[in-house]
Amino acid sequence: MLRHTTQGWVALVAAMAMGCGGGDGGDAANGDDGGQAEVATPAVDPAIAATILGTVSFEGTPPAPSAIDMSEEPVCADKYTAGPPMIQQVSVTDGKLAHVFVYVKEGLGDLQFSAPAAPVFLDQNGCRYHPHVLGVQAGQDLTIQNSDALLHNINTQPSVNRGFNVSQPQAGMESTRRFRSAEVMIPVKCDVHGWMNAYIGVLDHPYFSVSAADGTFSLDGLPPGDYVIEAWHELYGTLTQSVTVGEKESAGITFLFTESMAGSDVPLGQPLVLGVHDAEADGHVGGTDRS
Amino acid sequence: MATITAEPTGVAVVEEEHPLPFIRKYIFSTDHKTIAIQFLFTCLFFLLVGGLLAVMLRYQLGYPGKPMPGGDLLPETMAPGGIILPEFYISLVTMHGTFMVFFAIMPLLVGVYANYLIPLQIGTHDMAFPRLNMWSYWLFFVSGLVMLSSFAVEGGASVAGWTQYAPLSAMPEASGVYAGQQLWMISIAIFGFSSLLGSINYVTTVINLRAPGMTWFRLPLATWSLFITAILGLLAIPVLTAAVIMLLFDQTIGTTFFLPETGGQPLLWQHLFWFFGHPEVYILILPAMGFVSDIIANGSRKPIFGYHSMVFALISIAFLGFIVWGHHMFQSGMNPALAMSFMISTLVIAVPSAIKVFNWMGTMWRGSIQFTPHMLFAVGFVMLFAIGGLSGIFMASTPVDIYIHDTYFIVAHLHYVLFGGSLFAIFAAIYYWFPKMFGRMINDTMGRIHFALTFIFFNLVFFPMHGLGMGGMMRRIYDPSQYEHLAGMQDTNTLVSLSAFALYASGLLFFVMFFWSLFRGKKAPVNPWNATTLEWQVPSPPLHGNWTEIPVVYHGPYEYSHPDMDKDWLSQNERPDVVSPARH
Amino acid sequence: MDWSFPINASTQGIVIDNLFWIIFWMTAVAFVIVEGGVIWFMWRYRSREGHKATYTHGNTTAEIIWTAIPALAMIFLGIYSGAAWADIRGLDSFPDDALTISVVAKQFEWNITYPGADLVLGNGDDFTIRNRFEFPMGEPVIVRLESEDVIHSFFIPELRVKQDAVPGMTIPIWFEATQAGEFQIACAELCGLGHYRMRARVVVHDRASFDSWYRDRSGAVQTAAN
Amino acid sequence: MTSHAATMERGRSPERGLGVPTNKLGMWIFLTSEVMFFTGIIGSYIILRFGASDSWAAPGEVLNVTVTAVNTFILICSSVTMVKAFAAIENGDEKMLRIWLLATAIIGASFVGIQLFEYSELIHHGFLPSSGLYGSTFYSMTGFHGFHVTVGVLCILWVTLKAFRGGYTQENHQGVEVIGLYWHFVDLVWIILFTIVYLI
Repeated sequence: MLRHTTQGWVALVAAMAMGCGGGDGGDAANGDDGGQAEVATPAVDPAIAATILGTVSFEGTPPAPSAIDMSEEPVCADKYTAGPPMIQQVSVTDGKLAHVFVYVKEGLGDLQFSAPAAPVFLDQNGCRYHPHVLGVQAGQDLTIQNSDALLHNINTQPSVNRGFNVSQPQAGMESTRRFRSAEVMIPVKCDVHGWMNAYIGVLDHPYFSVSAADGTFSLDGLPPGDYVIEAWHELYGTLTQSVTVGEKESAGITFLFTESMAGSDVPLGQPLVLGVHDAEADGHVGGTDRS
Repeated sequence: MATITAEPTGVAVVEEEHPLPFIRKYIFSTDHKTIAIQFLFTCLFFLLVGGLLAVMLRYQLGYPGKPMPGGDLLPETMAPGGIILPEFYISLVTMHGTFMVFFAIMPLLVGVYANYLIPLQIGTHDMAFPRLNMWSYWLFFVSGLVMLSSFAVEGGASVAGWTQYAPLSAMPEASGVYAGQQLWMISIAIFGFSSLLGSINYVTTVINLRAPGMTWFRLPLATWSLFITAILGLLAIPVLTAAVIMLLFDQTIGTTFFLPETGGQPLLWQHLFWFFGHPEVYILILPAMGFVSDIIANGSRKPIFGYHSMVFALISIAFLGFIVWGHHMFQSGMNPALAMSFMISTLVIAVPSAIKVFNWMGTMWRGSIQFTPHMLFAVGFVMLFAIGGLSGIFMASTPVDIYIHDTYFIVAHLHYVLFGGSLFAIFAAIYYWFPKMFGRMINDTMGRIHFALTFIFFNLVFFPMHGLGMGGMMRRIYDPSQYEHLAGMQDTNTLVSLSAFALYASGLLFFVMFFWSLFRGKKAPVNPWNATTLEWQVPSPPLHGNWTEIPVVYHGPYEYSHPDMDKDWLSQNERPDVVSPARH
Repeated sequence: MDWSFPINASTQGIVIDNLFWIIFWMTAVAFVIVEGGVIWFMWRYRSREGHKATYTHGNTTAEIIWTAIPALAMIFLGIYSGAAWADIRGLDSFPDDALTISVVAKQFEWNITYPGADLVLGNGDDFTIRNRFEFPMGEPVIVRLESEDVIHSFFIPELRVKQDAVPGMTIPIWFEATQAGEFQIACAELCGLGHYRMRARVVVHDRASFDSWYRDRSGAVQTAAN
Repeated sequence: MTSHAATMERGRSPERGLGVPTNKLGMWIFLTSEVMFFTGIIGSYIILRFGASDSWAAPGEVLNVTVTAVNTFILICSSVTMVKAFAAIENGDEKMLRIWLLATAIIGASFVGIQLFEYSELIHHGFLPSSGLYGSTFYSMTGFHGFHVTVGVLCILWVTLKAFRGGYTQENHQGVEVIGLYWHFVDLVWIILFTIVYLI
């Protein structure tokens, strides 16, 4: 009985609360600022579009993975039935290197690309980020999901964009954010679980890819032309190659990282000026969006 | 003229109103009474806001991780699907403290009643600097809006706690809050200036504008306490203003006062903050003590017991208040020897506080106690303040503080002092002076119901918190169930939360009653409580300028139940040739 | 509802708990006098027809009494607490040859650094474990507390230990556990959104099991270094 | 007490209390508050400097003591002119009041000007508020003081304007006295700041 009435009060009070609170904060939230507009898509005629396919290889011995002690987080630890999860900064399979971010660094001229409507997902599962390295287009939605029934916070530390640090205390929570300007790469960490990290590459064009477990990547739908392609790895730094593709051509390239490159300069938070769309970058350096 | 008469003498005659345009009369008014009423409405609004924040944070603690009813109306960055996020939770905690301390309790005590009472109780026309007084209100208003607006900026409102401990408050990359944090500091800097203008006014007015015969020891204790409070504010708040500006510089122009990388000292912030903060605690309680003294004397129909020791206790509390700030920092890494000296000064301050409590009891002893709402709230103040004072002794003792520091024991203590103490006194003051301010009466029965609900639910909310604190529940945590030693406490937390909702609801009841009485209450006579102090000698509400003729004061402030008189009160300005002089 | 302290597992906890209960009983007496007095007066001296209050401005004797009694009580408490504080936190209370462990707090984890095989911090064989604090019972342990980012507070309820970790400072504290068991470190100072979950495991061993654990760990580090 | 009160006349002007005119008392009270403000800042400076004395350059190494010494002298001069202004109106000399007030305002403004010049030189040489604790404290302390001087100059200009309109007489010149109090206070603070920031 008591419980009943009191819950009535709860509802009443909370309803009033919301009446006010909503008014205060309404502006702050609401993921999108609608007008992140449909810039006219430049016609990259699919009929003539080219493709760059490639592989990332590795020579030498990668650092030994070390076990993550998740004993204080049974929610996560229980998801690893086949032995403890490992910290794998370098993931090499049969001489092929995964988690390498490959993207067109130069050569697109002043082409402009609108952000795709579909979001990119970053999942937190088993106290790990999935994927570990990902790319997103400036202005595109990045949806971060929590599949663990515990607190994660997503602390991004960009230099060019405005960072965010949000938390997801429960499983099934989602937050959607955007980065406004191109930046390679933005580190992401969870302060609750010190071992969790991920890297996000933000570009203002769609020509990027992350090498898969077998080291392969592909950049599709490119207009024919001369390009500088860069491959970025969190431990071994960057490699670049120039490549020329003609109409409907498919070029193959290979990047080779070696053990000795460990500790070389790993660029983080580099603003990229590709082409001429500085107007936006000038005005909004440091804004994700108002979310 | 030899007979004793109830006719007040030397009373103000109705003054001709100069017609003032609406905007000068009600908006940019320089009349201390209008300004007081402006403060009252603004502060009551912020009180509602602060309470609402508390209700939300108690929802999370009572039902951790459950969607709050209506919470889905909040933006996704605060409560996605109605589930309060940890960062929003600490923002709630921070802003609840900030609004209650700076924008509700303190201005309710000082902004409202120092403004309203000082000129009336000392018998003068207005404040010494009426225009500064107006600025004081409008700066306060702006600072409140700035603070409120910080909810609406990207990243939300400050999350560093109302104490804004650096470096969390100075490192947006650690807190995730950018603009909200800066707005907090800007708001408090403006607030500091507003409060400075007010304090200059109150101090000057009391020193220079007392009516003839209103000697220092004939001042009502309300005015005494407001005077001492104004001095405290004058000396303490500039230090906060300086500190807040330094903190703002740390965030914006790259200084490093409180950032350790280049030798800045986080503890310096704590020293500066608490050098302000502890006098601030007394700013929040001394006026309450003053109001309660006036009201208990009136409600017991007795002179206040030990008037002089009450005054000296006020002064010594204020003085000691400046040398005890370190007791907030026993576990902060301060030198342990320093902690020892702060412990001693802190224990010393318990003595004048005890004197005051016993003197109030002495006033009630052999009195003729009336059960009016204001008297009930005043007595409630004594009972709850006593609990808050006693629980303070635990944390004054440095070894015990090791354990209870930053637990709910502290939360219980500070709410017993600030809610059970200050806010109860504010309610008492509102009931007591409402007829004077608005010329209407509040229904006694409704007031008693409000008191009973508030008293019961207050204790249900805050008494169990002592237990939570003993169990080791830390302050400002979002979800206690994360800890083994707190696992068994959810029931208590739920009880506390339910009571908190009921407490808020009884507060809403008060608001309904307040506004109803404002328009529909019975017309109030000049002196409905048969009180002795000067404000009860002018019409309800008093006219612009208060007095046409400045009264002459012949008596102390609490001449109740004089044995030579039939009526049981003797106004301060009743002529000695009309009544026999008081032995005071 | 559980309104009591968690179990006490340290030597300083005995002192703290004793002092708490001494203050409790002192304040309980004052509580009864004040609350009882107020309620009694409310009833006894309630306003009645034809009854007039006593006209008095005070009584010096009474006031001296109720000034002196709290003053004496506070003096007693000051002396008692001061002595206890000096024993727990005084700079000369620190044991000379205790195991010294470094605890570095950061958002939102505790990094515990053990001194390695040579039992001296900073000699290259130290090893660090995240969120796991293990030490032996029955002997004093010194913790050197630091913070990397903001202020945290190192709180182990069962050991009655609490000390802020302040960036830019190294703050030593010591304590001695009286019983083995598993507890938790909690953060007691608001440090950001993960404050409520900044916890770590505390394992208090008996001497033998600590030795074997420590040998495993420090040995492992040495092998890795070789 | 009672008898005293009883003999008091009713309706007398309420100016009593300490016997200090209300405006002047208000200014004194404001200045107490200002003392606490600067105590907070100077106290912080002392604590920070003791805590990290190696963050400070030797006197004269970064800051130009000579220029500031001259500037200090200038500010002290403005206090003298302020005293002169007050003395003039005490003697009922409204003309000299205007001249001395104007002189005070001009000298005060030139103090601010020289300080701004000093800032721009220092910033040009790479000494910024973000240059460690030395920069933080230097700019904050001198900046807060400079702000006070600027406000003072504005107030003096206001008083001067009123003086030109004949607003002050031998009998009634509280405004001059009150602003004078503030100005001397600001001057005094500067002497302390100059000593601890530039000389020590």
